Amino acid sequence: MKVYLDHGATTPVAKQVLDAMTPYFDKKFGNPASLHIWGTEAVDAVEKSRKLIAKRIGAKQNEVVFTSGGTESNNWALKGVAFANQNNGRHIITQKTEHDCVLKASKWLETQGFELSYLGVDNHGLVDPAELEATIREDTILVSIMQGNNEIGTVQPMRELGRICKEHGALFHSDACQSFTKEPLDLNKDKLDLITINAHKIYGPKGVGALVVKNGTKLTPLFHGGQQDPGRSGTINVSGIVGFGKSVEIADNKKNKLMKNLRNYLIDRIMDEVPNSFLNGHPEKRLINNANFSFKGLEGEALVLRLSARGIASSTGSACSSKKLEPSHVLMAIGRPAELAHGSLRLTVGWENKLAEIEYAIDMIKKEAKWLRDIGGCDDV
Amino acid sequence: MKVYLDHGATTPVAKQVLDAMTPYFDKKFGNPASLHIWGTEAVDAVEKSRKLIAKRIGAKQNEVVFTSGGTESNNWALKGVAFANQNNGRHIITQKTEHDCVLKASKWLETQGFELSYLGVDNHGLVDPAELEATIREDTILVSIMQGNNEIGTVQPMRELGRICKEHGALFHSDACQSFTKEPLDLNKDKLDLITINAHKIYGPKGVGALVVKNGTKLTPLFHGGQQDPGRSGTINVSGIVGFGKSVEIADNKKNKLMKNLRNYLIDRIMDEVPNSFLNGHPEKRLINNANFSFKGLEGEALVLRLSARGIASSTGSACSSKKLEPSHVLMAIGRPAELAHGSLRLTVGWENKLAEIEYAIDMIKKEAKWLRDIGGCDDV
Amino acid sequence: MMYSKNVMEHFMKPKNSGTIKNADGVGQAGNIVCGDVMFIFIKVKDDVIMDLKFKALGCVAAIATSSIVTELAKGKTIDQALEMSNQDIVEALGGLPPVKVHCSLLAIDALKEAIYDYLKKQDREIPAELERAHERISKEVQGIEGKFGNFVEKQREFLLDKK
Amino acid sequence: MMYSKNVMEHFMKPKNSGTIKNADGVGQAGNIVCGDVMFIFIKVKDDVIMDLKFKALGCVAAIATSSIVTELAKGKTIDQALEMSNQDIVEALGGLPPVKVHCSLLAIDALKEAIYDYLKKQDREIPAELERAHERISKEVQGIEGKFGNFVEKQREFLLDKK
Ligand SMILES: Cc1ncc(COP(=O)(O)O)c(C=O)c1O
Ligand SMILES: Cc1ncc(COP(=O)(O)O)c(C=O)c1O
Repeated sequence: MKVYLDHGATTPVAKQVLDAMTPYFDKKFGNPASLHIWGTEAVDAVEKSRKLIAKRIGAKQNEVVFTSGGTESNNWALKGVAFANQNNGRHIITQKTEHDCVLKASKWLETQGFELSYLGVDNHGLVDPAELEATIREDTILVSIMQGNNEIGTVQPMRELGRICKEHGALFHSDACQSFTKEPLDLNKDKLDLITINAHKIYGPKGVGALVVKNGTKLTPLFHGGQQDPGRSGTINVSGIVGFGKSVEIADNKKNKLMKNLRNYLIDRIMDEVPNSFLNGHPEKRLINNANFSFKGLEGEALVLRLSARGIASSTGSACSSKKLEPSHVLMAIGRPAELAHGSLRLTVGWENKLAEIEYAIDMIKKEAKWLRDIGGCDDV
Repeated sequence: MKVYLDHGATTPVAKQVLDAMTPYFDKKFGNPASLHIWGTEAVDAVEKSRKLIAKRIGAKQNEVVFTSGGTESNNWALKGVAFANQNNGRHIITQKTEHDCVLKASKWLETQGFELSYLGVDNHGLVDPAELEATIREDTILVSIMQGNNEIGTVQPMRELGRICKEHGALFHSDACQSFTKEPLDLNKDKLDLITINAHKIYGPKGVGALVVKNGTKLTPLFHGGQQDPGRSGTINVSGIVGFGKSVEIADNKKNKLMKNLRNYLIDRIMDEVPNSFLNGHPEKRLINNANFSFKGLEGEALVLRLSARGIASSTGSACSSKKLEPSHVLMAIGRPAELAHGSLRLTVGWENKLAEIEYAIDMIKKEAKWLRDIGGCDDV
Repeated sequence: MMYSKNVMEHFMKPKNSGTIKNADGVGQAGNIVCGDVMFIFIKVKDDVIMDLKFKALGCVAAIATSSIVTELAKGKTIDQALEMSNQDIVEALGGLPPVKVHCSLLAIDALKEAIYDYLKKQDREIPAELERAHERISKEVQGIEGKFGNFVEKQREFLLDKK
Repeated sequence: MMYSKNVMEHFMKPKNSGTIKNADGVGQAGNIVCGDVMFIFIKVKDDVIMDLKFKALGCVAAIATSSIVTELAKGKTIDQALEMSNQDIVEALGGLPPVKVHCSLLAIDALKEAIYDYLKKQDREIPAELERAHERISKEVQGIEGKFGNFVEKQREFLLDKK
């Protein structure tokens, strides 16, 4: 049996999405910047997607700028705000469990004369609004807090955080790559100025994303050029954007409910049946498709590869840190000791998963966890 | 009849390319950063493409870094070299007919304390190596000269320019988006350190490109993060990269010859049969698929739209400047007076064009040029 | 599509293109550097503009705005025609892209210049506002011609010949 | 795939996993902070390592290198075993990803520690080099344990019980 439980890393492109994209490769292949009918046909398709996405996030159509994905959007948001607003201040606030791309962009900004504050999180991964309140200053130009954590799934109290940012006149950015279409988020209601989203976590293609930019926000381009999209240059990825639009269109509550049920079943059984297992992240305030466990006495990479040999896709830490040695920065931030931080397993379900698949995965996890604990000399832990 | 003669703006995705990509949307959809079999399958596909591309450009496999396209690669090359090498100097040389994204990135670097020199070109659009020699300095960290011009098709003397850069210890970058697979270019033989290429000009998908970076080149990332590709973060666009690789694989001399023949026929007949027409760019040193004319007494945008109504795709200036008012900066740089700079038409052929299509296009161009000159009161010019 | 359906119709099949022999007034606006030059020819009877023709070397919007301005002004009195604004043109065309709005100004300018020429020839008094407009418009045309050779000059000679 | 076929085989079906009751020597290397802890048990006869077993809590490479080191050392004399380098392990496995090369060092360390333990128990002289290695390795293990609680301590007790 093959069971894909790594939707937090990437999803398959849904059939409807692929069908929508296909004509834009070889039939309607025009460049939206072209004046002729091939070009205008492409513009129409792109604008249709832009509208769908804008609506879902409570933005105006011209506030959605397409990018090559979450990493570009996050880099652009941070660096773009920093460079454009440095006359108002050089202090930026983010938090410790952000995605690598936010943290590394932040570290780079530190080398460029910006001062960064990294808020801590509690044992469940939650940011404390009071800490933001205490950290935010006159010269804070930007606060960047992700909505849903990609490893442990914890969902932050966006509205409260947004309110504090507005009270202090700081721009508010959120990386919503994991939560978009899964958790409600509204540019205006949540007092956001910038939102990062992407397609490949929601059954759309890789290499497409957007930065939602509230009108009037000062932002230095990351890609200078012909400004094919307002503030962002580069030939527009028409088929990808059509796919992104369609992926948003098909994401609905029914699918979300499906994912949540599968995920709950998975958590319940693993916690019951695998001894010395711990759930990482918040028990309730978590992404509907995310389960993240620490198993004492084994190491995560080994478990992922044993499961892979059984046909099961899973991850430990975030996908992008799988080539590194350090234990997950997220698990360290929530105070897990190294032994537990190393032994983590993330399972992220999708709406195409079947209950039988989940059951097979649970059986294999029990078996392989036992095998690894045994070989590690920890079969009684 | 529908005739697409705007391959310089973008090309359709070739059937073989699309066939190669398709499985990577919904079957082999893994994230290369994942440890499990879905991930390793994706890695294999990406590395196969990387190898194909590296070979074509005379680079080592690990010198090809995938990006979202030419604009990203150009921005990264310029800004990345500037930020990483500013201790060696703050002088950068480029030239006046570069693509908008190089020019705008250069202009931005000027605001960041870098000094830019813009080399002129002769009436055919050629850079003079002697001018480079005279402009390059001790503190020149980078020289960026495109290989083939996107508007007028002029191909620069890369090897000579590269030799001068090396003699003066400056890094040498070339934007080869228009010329890749059409003109020979070799990272080592042409003494290059960085090369920008993309897929959507050679029958590959939009939203995929690469920056070829010679090992040892110091380069600040444009996308900070998990470094999924060395020096470049962001989930790797697997299907796009597979398509890019295939598009390079199918690009061959036979197709190039086909394009050149169609293009030559087109130039000969237009120059013969449309009065007061001028060829822009170099008569021989030009991209094999590019024809660019100035017609006295008419305006380019109007001609493009008249032709579009006849089912013909063409462009005036570059695609990305089609929403602007100024006459093409390239045509001004080669010394065309405004009246001719405004009246330009770029036709870029593809290997799928048929001779009958070209003939139809020629007929229509003659007809519509006459109509526009008549309505402009210039039917005798 | 950056242009409305209406713009495209006027561009593809312009109304009143051509010249008028022995026109009562001829006006020119625009310059070749911006890529747009327009001429408007008018025939006036009892203070009413009975007929108009245009020549326009320029972009889609230049041709469409020239076409619509001749339509809109036809049958208007001189005073009514002078009250027309570029907004009327933009509206009648169902909108213009922001970078092309200047074409609607040019079309109005060419019409004003034709009226100015007519009033001048009739030795009639020129309203102060029209005088100011004329100064501005003709300066725009001249300045450019000086700089960019005799192309427009030749075109004008050719057109005025044709009348 | 970041791991060679050979690594994956040793990972999926490790050789000599387990413990040896009444082992002649037991060695430990690595620590839980880096995620890898290895134990090697040896049985020695006439200065030849007759049997080895391992326990490894760690990543794919930790398990595979433990497995291969037990294979490679089996039948070697104490001196021959002490001459083994991590390069031998990397080669036998058909390569290791750069970030995982340290696992091959750990495996060699655990083997050295087992030999050290054996020589110590036999009251034999410890070569100077081995003594230095022992100091380094045990410091790595200790330092970590102090900092990260008693998990490894408990594991060791448990394993030594099992022998
Ligand atoms: C929370 C989060 N932010 C950013 C990213 C990066 O997005 P992309 O892979 O589209 O570059 C991801 C996923 O990889 C993510 O999960
Ligand atoms: C010469 C040149 N450079 C750069 C680009 C930009 O590449 P992309 O469209 O992939 O961003 C293009 C094409 O648009 C081009 O023709």
